[in-house]
Amino acid sequence: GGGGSTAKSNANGVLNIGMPNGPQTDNNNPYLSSSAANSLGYKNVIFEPLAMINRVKPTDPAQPWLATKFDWSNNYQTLTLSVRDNVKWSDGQAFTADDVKYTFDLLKATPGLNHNAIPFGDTTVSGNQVTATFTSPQFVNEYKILTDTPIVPKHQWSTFKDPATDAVKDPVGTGPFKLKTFTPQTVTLDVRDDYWQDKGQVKELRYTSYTDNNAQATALSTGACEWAFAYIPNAKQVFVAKDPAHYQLFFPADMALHGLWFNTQKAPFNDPALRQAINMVVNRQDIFNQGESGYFYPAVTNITGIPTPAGDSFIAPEYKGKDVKVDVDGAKAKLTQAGYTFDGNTLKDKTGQPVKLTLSDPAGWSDYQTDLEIIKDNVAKIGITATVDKANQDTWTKDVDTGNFDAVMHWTDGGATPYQLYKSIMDGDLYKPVGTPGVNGNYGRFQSPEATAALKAYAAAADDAGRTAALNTIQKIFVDNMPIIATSAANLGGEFSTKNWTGWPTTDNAYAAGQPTQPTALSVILKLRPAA
Amino acid sequence: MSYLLRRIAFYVFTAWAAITINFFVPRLMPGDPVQALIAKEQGQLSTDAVHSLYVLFGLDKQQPLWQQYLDYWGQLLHGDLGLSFTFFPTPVTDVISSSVPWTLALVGVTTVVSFMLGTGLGVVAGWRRGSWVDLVLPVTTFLSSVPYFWFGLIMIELLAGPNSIFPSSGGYDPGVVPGWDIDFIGSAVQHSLLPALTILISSMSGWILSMRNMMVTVSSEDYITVAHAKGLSDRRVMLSYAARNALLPNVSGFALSLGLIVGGTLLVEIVFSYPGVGFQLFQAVGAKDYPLMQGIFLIITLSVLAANFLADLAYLVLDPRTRKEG
Amino acid sequence: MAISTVDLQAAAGEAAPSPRPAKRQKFRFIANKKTLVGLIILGFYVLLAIFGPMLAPYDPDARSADLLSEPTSAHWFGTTHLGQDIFSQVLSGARGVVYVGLLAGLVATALAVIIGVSSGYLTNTGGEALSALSNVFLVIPALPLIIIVASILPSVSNTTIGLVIGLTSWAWGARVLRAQTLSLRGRDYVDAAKATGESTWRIIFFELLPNLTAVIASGFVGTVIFAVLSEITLAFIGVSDPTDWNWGTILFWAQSQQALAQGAWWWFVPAGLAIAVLGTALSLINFGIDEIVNPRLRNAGRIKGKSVRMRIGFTPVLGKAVLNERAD
Amino acid sequence: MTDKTGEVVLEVDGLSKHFPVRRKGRELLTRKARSVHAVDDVSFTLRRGHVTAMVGESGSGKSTVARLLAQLHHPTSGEIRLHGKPVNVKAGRRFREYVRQVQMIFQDPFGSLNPVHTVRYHLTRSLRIHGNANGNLEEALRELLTRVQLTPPERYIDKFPHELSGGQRQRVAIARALGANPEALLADEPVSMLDVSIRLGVLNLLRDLKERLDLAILYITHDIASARYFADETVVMYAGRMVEGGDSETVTQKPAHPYTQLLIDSAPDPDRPARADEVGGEPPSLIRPPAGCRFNPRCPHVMERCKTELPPRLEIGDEPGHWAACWLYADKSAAVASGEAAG
Amino acid sequence: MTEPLIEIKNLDVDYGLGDEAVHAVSDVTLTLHRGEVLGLAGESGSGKSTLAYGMTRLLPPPGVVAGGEVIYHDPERGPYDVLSLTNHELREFRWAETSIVFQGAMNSLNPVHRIGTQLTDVIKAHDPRGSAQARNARARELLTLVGIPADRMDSYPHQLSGGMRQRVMIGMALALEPKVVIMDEPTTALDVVMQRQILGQLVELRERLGFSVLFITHDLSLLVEFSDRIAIMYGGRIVEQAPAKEIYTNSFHPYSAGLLGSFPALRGPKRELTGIPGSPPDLRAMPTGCAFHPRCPKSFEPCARDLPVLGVPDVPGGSDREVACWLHPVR
Ligand SMILES: Nc1ncnc2c1ncn2[C@@H]1O[C@H](COP(=O)(O)OP(=O)(O)OP(=O)(O)O)[C@@H](O)[C@H]1O
Ligand SMILES: Nc1ncnc2c1ncn2[C@@H]1O[C@H](COP(=O)(O)OP(=O)(O)OP(=O)(O)O)[C@@H](O)[C@H]1O
Ligand SMILES: [Mg+2]
Ligand SMILES: [Mg+2]
Ligand code: NI
Repeated sequence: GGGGSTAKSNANGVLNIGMPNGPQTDNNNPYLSSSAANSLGYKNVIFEPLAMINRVKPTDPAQPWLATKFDWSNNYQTLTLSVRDNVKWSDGQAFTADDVKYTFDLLKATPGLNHNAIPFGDTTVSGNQVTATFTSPQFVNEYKILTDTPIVPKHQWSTFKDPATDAVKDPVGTGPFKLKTFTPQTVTLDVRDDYWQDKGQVKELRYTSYTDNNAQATALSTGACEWAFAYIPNAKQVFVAKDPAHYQLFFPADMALHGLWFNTQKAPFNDPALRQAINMVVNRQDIFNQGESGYFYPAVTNITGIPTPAGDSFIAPEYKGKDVKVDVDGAKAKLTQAGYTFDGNTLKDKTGQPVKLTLSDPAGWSDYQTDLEIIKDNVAKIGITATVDKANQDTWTKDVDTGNFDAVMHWTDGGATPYQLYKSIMDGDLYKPVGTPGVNGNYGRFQSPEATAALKAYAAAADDAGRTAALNTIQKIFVDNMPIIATSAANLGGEFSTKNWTGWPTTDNAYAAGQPTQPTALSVILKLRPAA
Repeated sequence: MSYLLRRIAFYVFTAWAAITINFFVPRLMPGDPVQALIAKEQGQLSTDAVHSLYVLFGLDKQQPLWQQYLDYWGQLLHGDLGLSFTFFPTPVTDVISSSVPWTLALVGVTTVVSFMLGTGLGVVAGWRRGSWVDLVLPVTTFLSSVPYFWFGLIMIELLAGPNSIFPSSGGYDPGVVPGWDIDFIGSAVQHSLLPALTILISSMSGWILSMRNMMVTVSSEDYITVAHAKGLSDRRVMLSYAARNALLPNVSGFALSLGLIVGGTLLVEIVFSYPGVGFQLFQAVGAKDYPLMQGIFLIITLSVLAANFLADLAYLVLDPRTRKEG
Repeated sequence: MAISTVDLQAAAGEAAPSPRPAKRQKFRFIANKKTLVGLIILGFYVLLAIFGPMLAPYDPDARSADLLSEPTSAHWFGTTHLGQDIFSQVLSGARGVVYVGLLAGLVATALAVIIGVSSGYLTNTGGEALSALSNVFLVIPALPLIIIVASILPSVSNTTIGLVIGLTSWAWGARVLRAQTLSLRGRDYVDAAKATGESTWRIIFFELLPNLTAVIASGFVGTVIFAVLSEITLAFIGVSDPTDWNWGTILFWAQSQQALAQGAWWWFVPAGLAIAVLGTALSLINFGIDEIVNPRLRNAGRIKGKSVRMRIGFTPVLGKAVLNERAD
Repeated sequence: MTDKTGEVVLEVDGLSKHFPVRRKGRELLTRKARSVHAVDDVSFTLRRGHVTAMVGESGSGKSTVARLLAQLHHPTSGEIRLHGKPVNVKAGRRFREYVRQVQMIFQDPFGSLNPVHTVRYHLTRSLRIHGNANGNLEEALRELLTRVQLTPPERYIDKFPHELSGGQRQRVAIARALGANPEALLADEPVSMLDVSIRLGVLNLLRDLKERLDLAILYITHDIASARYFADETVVMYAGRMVEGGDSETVTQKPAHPYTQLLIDSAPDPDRPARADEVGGEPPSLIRPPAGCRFNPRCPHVMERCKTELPPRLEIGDEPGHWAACWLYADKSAAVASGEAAG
Repeated sequence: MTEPLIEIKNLDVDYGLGDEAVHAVSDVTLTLHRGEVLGLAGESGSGKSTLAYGMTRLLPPPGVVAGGEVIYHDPERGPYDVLSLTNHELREFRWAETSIVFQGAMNSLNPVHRIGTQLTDVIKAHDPRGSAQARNARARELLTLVGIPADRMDSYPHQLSGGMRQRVMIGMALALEPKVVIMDEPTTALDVVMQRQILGQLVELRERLGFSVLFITHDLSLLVEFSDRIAIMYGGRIVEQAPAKEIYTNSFHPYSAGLLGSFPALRGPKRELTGIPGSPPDLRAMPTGCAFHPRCPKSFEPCARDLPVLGVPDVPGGSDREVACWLHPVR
């Protein structure tokens, strides 16, 4: 789009937000990842959560939002909420505890909408109190229930024939903004007058959906877009350098990983020693600087793979401060010790076969591809001949699904604790033998009963001590087996411009995530002030 | 009469075959929509969502392929193309109808212009063979051999910018609300300039080349000499005698390209973030959005067949000798 | 009006017996300068395709410390974000492009000719069936088809890609050829060949085909360009020979790293230009077909170093040529 | 002459060919399809060692008959028999089998030679297809060209059709047909563009072939005099129908049908001053041919009957085999006399 | 003799350039007078068509006019050289002043236009102001003139018989009532009735409009009957030229005599046809001296050595004829 609107936007109180997600269709169901509201993130300013948890600082206490109070009991199987008074839906109706019950029951009854797969039990209401029960302990899902479950109005939604397939064209929410116009390219929202708390200074939000990262990057660098989340290669030069005083990157780590997954069922990669040795030569700094342009996926340095600083408090004492450094000689020593031999520059495994490694990822994922190129180069130092297979995405997906690969760059699940990431790496319950499709985590076919037990123990632990113990065990198993080589953390970041608006979260004041699609985006928008 | 019936049967058969293939082809592709979605999100979507998505898309019940195929025809005959997965739960018809006008306008206009310009230049290049006009062809071929996106990006880099009249992406200004008003149309036209130019420059040489070659072929036919002998003006001989006889391949090509207009021009739409069908198809393929893919294939099929029909008619009009006698 | 005397002497002198059988030059084709230039360029590309990888100064995969450096004497075309030498990549990439382009072009053109001309010439059900086949292929979306084929096959080699592109892109040409064939097949010389007893395929290939050269040639040039562009598109969506560089891969990297926005034009420009020059070479070669498609153009030539422009309908009058060329 | 002489090679029985005419505008609504009645109910035979000349009006369907015989058109009705067996072949081996025996020379030498092939190609093909080039191909080519007086052969062999004069092309077309060594030759105005001396040479050549190889020849021409000299038998066509037939000398010297008489009278003859009674009338439209005898609108001897009833073939009786389709000869005994009187 | 209309002077026409050139027409001088029909006959391949197309500059490549002049005596503008006209002037000159019926008339119609259109567009080109209706009427008139029912206006060329196409071309040639009509074997595909009818019309029109005809044909009897003068070509040169009757009764050149001895007569007793022995000359390797001498029954010693020039023979009453033969020394 043209740049003409930027100069005026501040005067009109307009904030331009962008996402590189292509044309949108008019649907504002917050529970459908395909809806425009979700894809662009404006569901967060229409629908509000019960409480706001900041994933950048997951150990900070949750900030009450639509619920003024919330208590867990019964080993995290019962949640008791007090619902805020004086909140009005944007159509003027009052927000009540019934709406919360309706939302929970809706998700329970409609698996298609229950995208977090929360095992809802019965929910009861008395006055402004809501008591929700769950069929299993929900400690690990606290964030999902409190922050990632936007509350929808019963009086509107109960009129839908099928809430999963009826398009929510006219969204009614408790949030500070309401939908003004919708076009496949741009969605405009107006601030509400009767919002229940300080509605901030932003008068109008414009969400633009750019076709791809490049278009998004261009828009950012011209100033047409002031807030976005997209991968920009060499962002420092392409974006920040265009206006260093205003253009900023804020990319805090999330508690999820990107790393090199081995097929732990396939020789010789089933040998932890080999994986550990490779771990010792992978240059995470190069990956961060060249593959991730020095900002996008923050480098993971701790040997446990837990992203820092978000996960600092979870790291077991024995691993605190233990960072991985490139150590070719150490790796070689480790390999020789484990029975590998070097024939000149070629590493031979215990059976005398040269070690060959095929690294594969879809061709279109240029950052992963770059990472693989770097890894390929790195492993050559310990005599491993690697090839990079720029696979077709569908083929690749299928190969990963059936365990037909040597090693791939892949992600893990994430959450407010390291539990989710470890679970998706090592949980035996997710294990499927090589050749059987349908894996949902544990793509590397990692098998360790201890790890599975420890994960279970963590989720069901009655207290913090139990959880800490379980997590420490998990970390040890991870470090000893190295099922994946964690190279980077997922991010919660965003690009923004302080030219018109100030008050954005920063590394020092990480009060919210950087992504405009995160629930905390609402906190950011309420905090923004026009630049002087 | 029987000729007409035969043609109709022929088209119906072709349509059936194409639709059938278009049903099965996407389903032969490895992967499914949910996996594609998860892969696309690269971890932004938690694995917990997987189940909900299968339920949502109705993929949790395992139906045999042939059953799906029959259902598909059942739906199709009711004019129902299903719900798109990527834009769930928007009906495919809505998704397509939101993008078709863009593509029709951009690609349609440029195809017509490119055909006319290219054919015109081709006529001249063939007629004035051996003069400086010979240069036109290598130059335009050079431009058209350049990959679309390469050319597009260079154009963006050189021409577009915050203060340029050429916006670099989108179908219209983000602030403008679509409607039949000056603002919107102006903005839409402005946004279509660069993509149009790109398509034009890169597609013209094909027309020039084939027209030129045909002109050279017919240029020494006896009737051309007769036309000169008749003292007709050079223009008239060139157009009504030479070009008219040389036109057949180009016109049939043109008819075909009309059919492919609705398919859009994938890369250009991508480079310029143009909200057209080509881009949508590309996304649908990536997302395994079967209903959307099928919907787009269906309209492409129908328009290609219609174009074919047009082409068949055009032959009859253009060259009476193509008529089957007897 | 001045009446010029005719040089009787010259007329008689030149009639001196020279009982030389009308000889035909086999390689007249090359006599055309444009064609020659085109052939030289194409030859150069073919050489590149054969020897390019050997000539490359660096391993195109090798990373170096010079990240994203502009062209220098060490790296003629600069380096990538990983420090790879772009010049080496371009050299090694020629093979994939030339091979895939020509292979696909040949396959598609051959199919288009066989199916298009047959469907236009044959009046029976066979002709209709072929015509239906090309219609169906016109409609089948090439992109998914290519992805499927690529994902079903165990490995994606350049040959596979070339074949797949070729096998999916012939329908257009077939339709156009069919149209022109419909117009040709009623010509007397076709009937005459038939009456002489030529077999159907011989009529198709030897009577009709030469008269379709114009369409075939432009189709071939178009298909090669299309094939090269498809190959690049495929490299984008991940269908490419994993062991090989091609210009598409280079552009893919440049594009995904936003080379232009980063100011790294050297990354983006050479491969694109190289492709364009290949297309141009083909179109230059195309000028050589004129004399094949139209034998009457064969004898045009020059006299005493001065070229006489042969123009249909306006026979040149030697000595008055300048005059005739005046105002038109 | 061998014993095969006189054997019937090709037999045509009741042959008709109608070309549909495209309906325009209003006509599309009415269901009536119009057609050009190019050939109607034509029957004759071609015998080994015989030349049958076909003369007649321009546009009367002579070329169409030749094309029908060459199986290039397919009859609307009627039958063609080769050696007594009905043929209707469209393509394939049986078609080639047929054309090996029946060759055609096209009327238009400007259109029937492929512009992109040289003379050598055209002739080589005809020799090759029918396996007549077993020995020395070059020799065979030279011989073919020499036969049709394209000498020296080297001068013509590598030329493209456009480099030849009209007559030269016509001779290439003849050479091509001869190369196939057929049993029957359908020659559609084969010598129309040749000067008389070369024409004589070519006709002599054909006569020679006819006699040596027992060729059956259909000789379509407008040069009635050459038909007289060259053909054994002559048939006359008018507006798609055969109106007269008989041995050449009789037909040219004692024409029976009024049209034939007109034709003979119109032939230019320097020895005879042009006749005063200029020919009247126009050729009939073949889309709506006149009812009855098609010549009736122009016939000087027209009777009421001519306008309604189609005359059958009627024996004239002056010479065996001489017939005419004219009501003038309905009364058989009177026929001979009036035939004479009309001539 | 009436005044000249077109004077061809020493015309040379070649195919190809330089050493490769074939001299298809050499040094031809010929005059077409106002209102006369000039017959041109000669051996097949002797350059008749080349002469006709060369003088109008319509010869397709690689034909070139290598020399000579074609003076047109325009009644209004006086004489000028047609070969020196600019392309634009030439276009205006064509068809309005000289029209031409090509030898391949069957092939010279544009296959994709109806014959009606092709008839009207020439009228339109030279008279852009006339009404479409008038043009159509004229086109119908022309078709009827050449014996084609006017309902064939909408036919495409391929739907017509060979002779019908020829007739369309003849009709077209008369469309603008030009001063000169060049006809290159226009009646090869016409039956004699039609031929006589059309030529009769032509003669009648000539008397009315006063145009001249250059008539190329092989049909000598036709020429004798219809033309005023006849020129005989052999090997690219005119070898004899005389009033029609005189050539027929008393030809001077042995080649002309040979031609006359070759044509079959329709009436009277069948006579033995002699023909001309030998074969046509090779234009690339012309015999020295008289091109006909290798075949000439009367050739004697100068024939092989010297080229006879065309001139008025030194015989009584031969003043209106010309011949190029050593048997008939020129005056
Ligand atoms: N393009 C050409 N290149 C070389 N020679 C040619 C070319 N065109 C014609 N000729 C030769 O020029 C000579 C004269 O040809 P032209 O067509 O004038 O003959 P013509 O007298 O009209 O004969 P015809 O009566 O057979 O039509 C012929 O011998 C022919 O072979
Ligand atoms: N393809 C066609 N479509 C329609 N009418 C046709 C077609 N071919 C021929 N005719 C018509 O059939 C009639 C006979 O044509 P044909 O060519 O057989 O005549 P012809 O006797 O050979 O005449 P000519 O002596 O002039 O060559 C003509 O009226 C012609 O217009
Ligand atoms: Mg005919
Ligand atoms: Mg001629
Ligand atoms: Ni002068």
